Amino acid sequence: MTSSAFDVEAIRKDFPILTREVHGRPLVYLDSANTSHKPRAVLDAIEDFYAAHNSNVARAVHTLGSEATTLFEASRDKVAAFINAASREEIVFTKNSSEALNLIAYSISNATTTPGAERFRIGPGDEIVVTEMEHHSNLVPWQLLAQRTGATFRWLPIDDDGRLVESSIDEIINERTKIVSFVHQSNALGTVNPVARLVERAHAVGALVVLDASQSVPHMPVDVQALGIDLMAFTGHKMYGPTGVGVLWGRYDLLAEMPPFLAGGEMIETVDMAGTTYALPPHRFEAGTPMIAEAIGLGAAVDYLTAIGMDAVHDHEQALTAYALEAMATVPGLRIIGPDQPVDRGATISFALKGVHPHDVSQLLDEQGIAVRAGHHCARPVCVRYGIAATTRASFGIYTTTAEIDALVAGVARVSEVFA
Amino acid sequence: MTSSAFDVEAIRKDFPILTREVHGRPLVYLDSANTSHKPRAVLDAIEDFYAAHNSNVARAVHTLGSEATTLFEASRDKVAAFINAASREEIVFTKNSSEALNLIAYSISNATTTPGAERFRIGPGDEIVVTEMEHHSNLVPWQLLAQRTGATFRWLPIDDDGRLVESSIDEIINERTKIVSFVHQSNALGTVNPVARLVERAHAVGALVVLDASQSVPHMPVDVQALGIDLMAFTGHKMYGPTGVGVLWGRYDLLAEMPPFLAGGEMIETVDMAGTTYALPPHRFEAGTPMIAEAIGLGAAVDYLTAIGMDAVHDHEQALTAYALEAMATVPGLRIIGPDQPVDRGATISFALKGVHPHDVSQLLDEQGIAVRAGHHCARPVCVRYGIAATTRASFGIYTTTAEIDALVAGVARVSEVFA
Amino acid sequence: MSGLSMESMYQEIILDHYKHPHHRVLLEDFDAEVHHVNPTCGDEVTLRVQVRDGAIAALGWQGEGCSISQASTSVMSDLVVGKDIASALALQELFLGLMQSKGSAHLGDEDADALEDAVAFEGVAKYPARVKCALLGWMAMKGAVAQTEGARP
Amino acid sequence: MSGLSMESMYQEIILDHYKHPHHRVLLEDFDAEVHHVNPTCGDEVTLRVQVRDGAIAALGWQGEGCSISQASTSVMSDLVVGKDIASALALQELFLGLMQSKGSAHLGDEDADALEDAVAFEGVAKYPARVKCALLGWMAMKGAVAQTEGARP
Ligand SMILES: Cc1ncc(COP(=O)(O)O)c(C=O)c1O
Ligand SMILES: Cc1ncc(COP(=O)(O)O)c(C=O)c1O
Repeated sequence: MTSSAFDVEAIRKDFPILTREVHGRPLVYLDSANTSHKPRAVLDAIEDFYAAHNSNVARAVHTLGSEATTLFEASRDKVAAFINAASREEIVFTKNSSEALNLIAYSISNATTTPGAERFRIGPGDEIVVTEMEHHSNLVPWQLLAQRTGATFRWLPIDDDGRLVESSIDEIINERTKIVSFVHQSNALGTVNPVARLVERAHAVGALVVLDASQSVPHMPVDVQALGIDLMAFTGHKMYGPTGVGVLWGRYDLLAEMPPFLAGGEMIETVDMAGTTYALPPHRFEAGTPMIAEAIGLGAAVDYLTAIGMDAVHDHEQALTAYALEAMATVPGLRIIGPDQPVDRGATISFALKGVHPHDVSQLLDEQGIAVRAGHHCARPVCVRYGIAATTRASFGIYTTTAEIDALVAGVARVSEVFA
Repeated sequence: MTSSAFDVEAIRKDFPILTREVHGRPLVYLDSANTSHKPRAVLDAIEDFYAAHNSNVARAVHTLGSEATTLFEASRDKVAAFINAASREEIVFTKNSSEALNLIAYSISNATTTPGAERFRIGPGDEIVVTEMEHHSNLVPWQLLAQRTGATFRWLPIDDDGRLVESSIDEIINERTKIVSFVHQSNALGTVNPVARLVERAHAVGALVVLDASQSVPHMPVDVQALGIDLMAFTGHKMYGPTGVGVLWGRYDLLAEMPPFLAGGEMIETVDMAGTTYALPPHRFEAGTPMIAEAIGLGAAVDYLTAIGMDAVHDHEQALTAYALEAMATVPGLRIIGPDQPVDRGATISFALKGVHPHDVSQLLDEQGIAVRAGHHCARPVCVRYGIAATTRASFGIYTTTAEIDALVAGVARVSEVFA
Repeated sequence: MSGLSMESMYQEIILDHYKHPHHRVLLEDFDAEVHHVNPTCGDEVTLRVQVRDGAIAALGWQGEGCSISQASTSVMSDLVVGKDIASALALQELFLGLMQSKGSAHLGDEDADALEDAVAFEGVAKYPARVKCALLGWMAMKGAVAQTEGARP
Repeated sequence: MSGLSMESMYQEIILDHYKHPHHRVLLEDFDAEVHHVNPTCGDEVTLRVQVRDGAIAALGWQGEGCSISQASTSVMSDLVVGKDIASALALQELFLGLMQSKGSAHLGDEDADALEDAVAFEGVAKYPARVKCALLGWMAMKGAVAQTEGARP
């Protein structure tokens, strides 16, 4: 099933929660796209910080302050290396992906009133393009940016298989387009989008490319320089790190010109009642006391993933995906929503079960110890597109086994029986 | 020294970090205004969440999801009770105080383009008032709001003792004032501002009152209804809770009318490519996956403080303040910056030492195991006001002892010797 | 029950009502109509009532959603049709209380008798995410009745 | 040293230079002037240089700030006055490397000899927050020299 170096049973032992029982059955956690569990190493990093080094960062010259700063900034180095950023200054810590995406959108509207930021100004006649498969966090911020600036909000449609409509790309992304923001791997469909194709078109018309990598960074090697994108968002809690921390990556020259978003302590150069100047990136975008323990925990998660190797992680999950798609195809009445072949798609599988509402599917699975998610997965336009209220979604991670997929398949069959 | 029920030695045992040594000396941590340490109960709450209940909130119907949601929402109840909010829906979790304050400022500028939010619109001719002693996090957001809207940014000056100039209040807060935002207890001076006086004047002219309670909520009973304010910000890491979590409190009727700020998952009612409607507060203001473990940790911190009792906490710290002001007055060349009497001031004491730069003071104290902060404390206009580049600041918390204050006084005397 | 445990939320009664819902037809002759949606999961119900002499003479509905929302609406219909409005609203209060109890309610015999089949939803109260589903039809009924009262004070 | 430990950042040499700074006077006759500020702590220095035949003929400064920034500027002045520009910049590089070593640098004898009193700042490298203080004067010198080069290529 999986690459020889990859030992899923050993990995499972690193995750304390996996010994849990639910309704008297061993937990089968298939909701990692929602949030992943945390290995012991991450919990220990947090505990060690609070119990031995706790202090605010950047602001203190005392020993604890300098230890805390060193640990915090080391996490920035780790994250930078993990996505192959050109420099550590390209890593901005946010509270989650959503903040990172909003940061970009607000910085752009702030350009309207910030001298020197003309290059980021958009207004009536300009267009912002997303896709029909976006998570609300990469959709509503752009709708609101359009509302603030008078720019037009547009989107690339998806086809019946859950892929972007290729023929729409050159039409929708055009000379008026200023920003193209899209999801790398869809959380609702599993689809992996053609980054190179979209980047090429966007850059050909002079638009900025923003990548929502919330669902790709935890599951495949992501190299921001190789991808050729301009800005990227991802989130700690889906990559085996803590809640409360996310990352904005941006090309340094862009970040250096972008106006500030949140204002406060540490993002300033000098403050005067008459006016303020701002620090260089990344600090310009990190107002107030940062999520110190959380960034340190994220650094530990990055170390953990790096030790396994992202290629091995990807191989493991691709194998799981192929296995699951094949097994699920055998369940009567089960229809995959999204690509049904293990090509250009990740280990997140949405489905419909004939005659049973997704909430009932997931609840009855839960009664069997199996955790999946039901709903629109914060990507309601996807459901609208397929004319359904919701889907049931099973999503896998580094600790997922084929035995768990077998349990899912048996569990779904059981659900059908109950509702027969 | 302290109220009989208050046992500082027992409290110290709850804080694992207090057994640390620095440069071979026991840690004397006098930097709690920068960030406080965390009791074992908070660390355990975080560990227990990740190791036994970890899941995303609100989005899942499975057992872990429902356990996580219950724990997370229980923290909202705890925080609401702690500040006597009229309802749990008045508590919005943010990443820190800075985000809470920016949230208000951006919601107000978003009102300009949000139908139905006319009541929050401000523009040229309108005035925003802060004080000269604000932390940058309650100063720069308003400067930027003024920049975005064309409103005028003004401030109440401070006098030589570190108090607001009373006679300026009625002049600076006037019919044009739309927002008055001020710090409850100054992080740079220790000053506790006259909330009732400012609220009365602000409300008389129809302005909204925002309170920056980052330095008061950890140290005294704070009752939002009794204070009569409209909105308030505070931060978890200064109140013995985790980093990465803060709180915006607002009167429900105000929150219900305020336009959204960050957009994304969970803050929506329904999303359509053509437009989006928003959830009711508090969820409207909580975009994306929240700081789940952090909010739960904050709930544990609130339980911890509630068990001690905020009156007892305040008594303890008032006693420490009186003790410290008296002891520090004996040090030759030491000048208190801020109120030098223990009246309407908190346990945060800034000072200057003749002939020694604050960075040298704090570094030499650190070499003796004593952690204090040196700098402008993110309130640079205060330093400008007093014509100094920086101050040294000692700040106390529930675990601070008079013996530690004695160590500080001896340590400062030693610093003077070295530089004599 | 196909081997589901006794503690399952999916009691036989619920599944029966889901598979064969009662009063699931839209009245032609009605005094008020409401349309309620649960935005978080998309469940919806359209409900019409006919009120005569202060009582619910007839009620019919159509809806889409999970078994809990559909079955609960069916059970609710059986319970309130023919009852005077005050009793119907009292039942609604009782059911609401049960749902908001987080699973810790202990129904007295009298209340349990009054709720009839609706008692089967007791298990739902333990799942905050599903409580709204169980309440959808009840809230719609309350809304529709309020509308008729507003129309004829 | 009033009982400070041997590992103290505050070596006697540093305190001496702080209390009695060298070259702390603004030249009347100069080729370039710079003003550098460390925004995080407010330390500042104004520095003027006079260059003759590719060498720093004279250098003077005024400043405000902590002992580290003031003493380091004083030590730097002693070191570079009279040196040719290339050697002065080489020393600056050497000092910069020492400061950025996070305390893990092991200076060779040759380098240690070249840095003279500046070796006393080795302990500062362990304190990231103070490194900028130690560098302030050195950066100002580098900036001023670059300005003179720009003027006479
Ligand atoms: C008075 C005051 N306001 C606001 C803040 C900002 O809090 P945070 O850094 O947690 O956003 C602080 C502390 O840094 C503070 O002392
Ligand atoms: C594709 C995608 N984008 C953005 C987000 C938002 O991430 P967060 O909730 O951590 O802000 C998520 C997950 O919730 C996601 O799956």
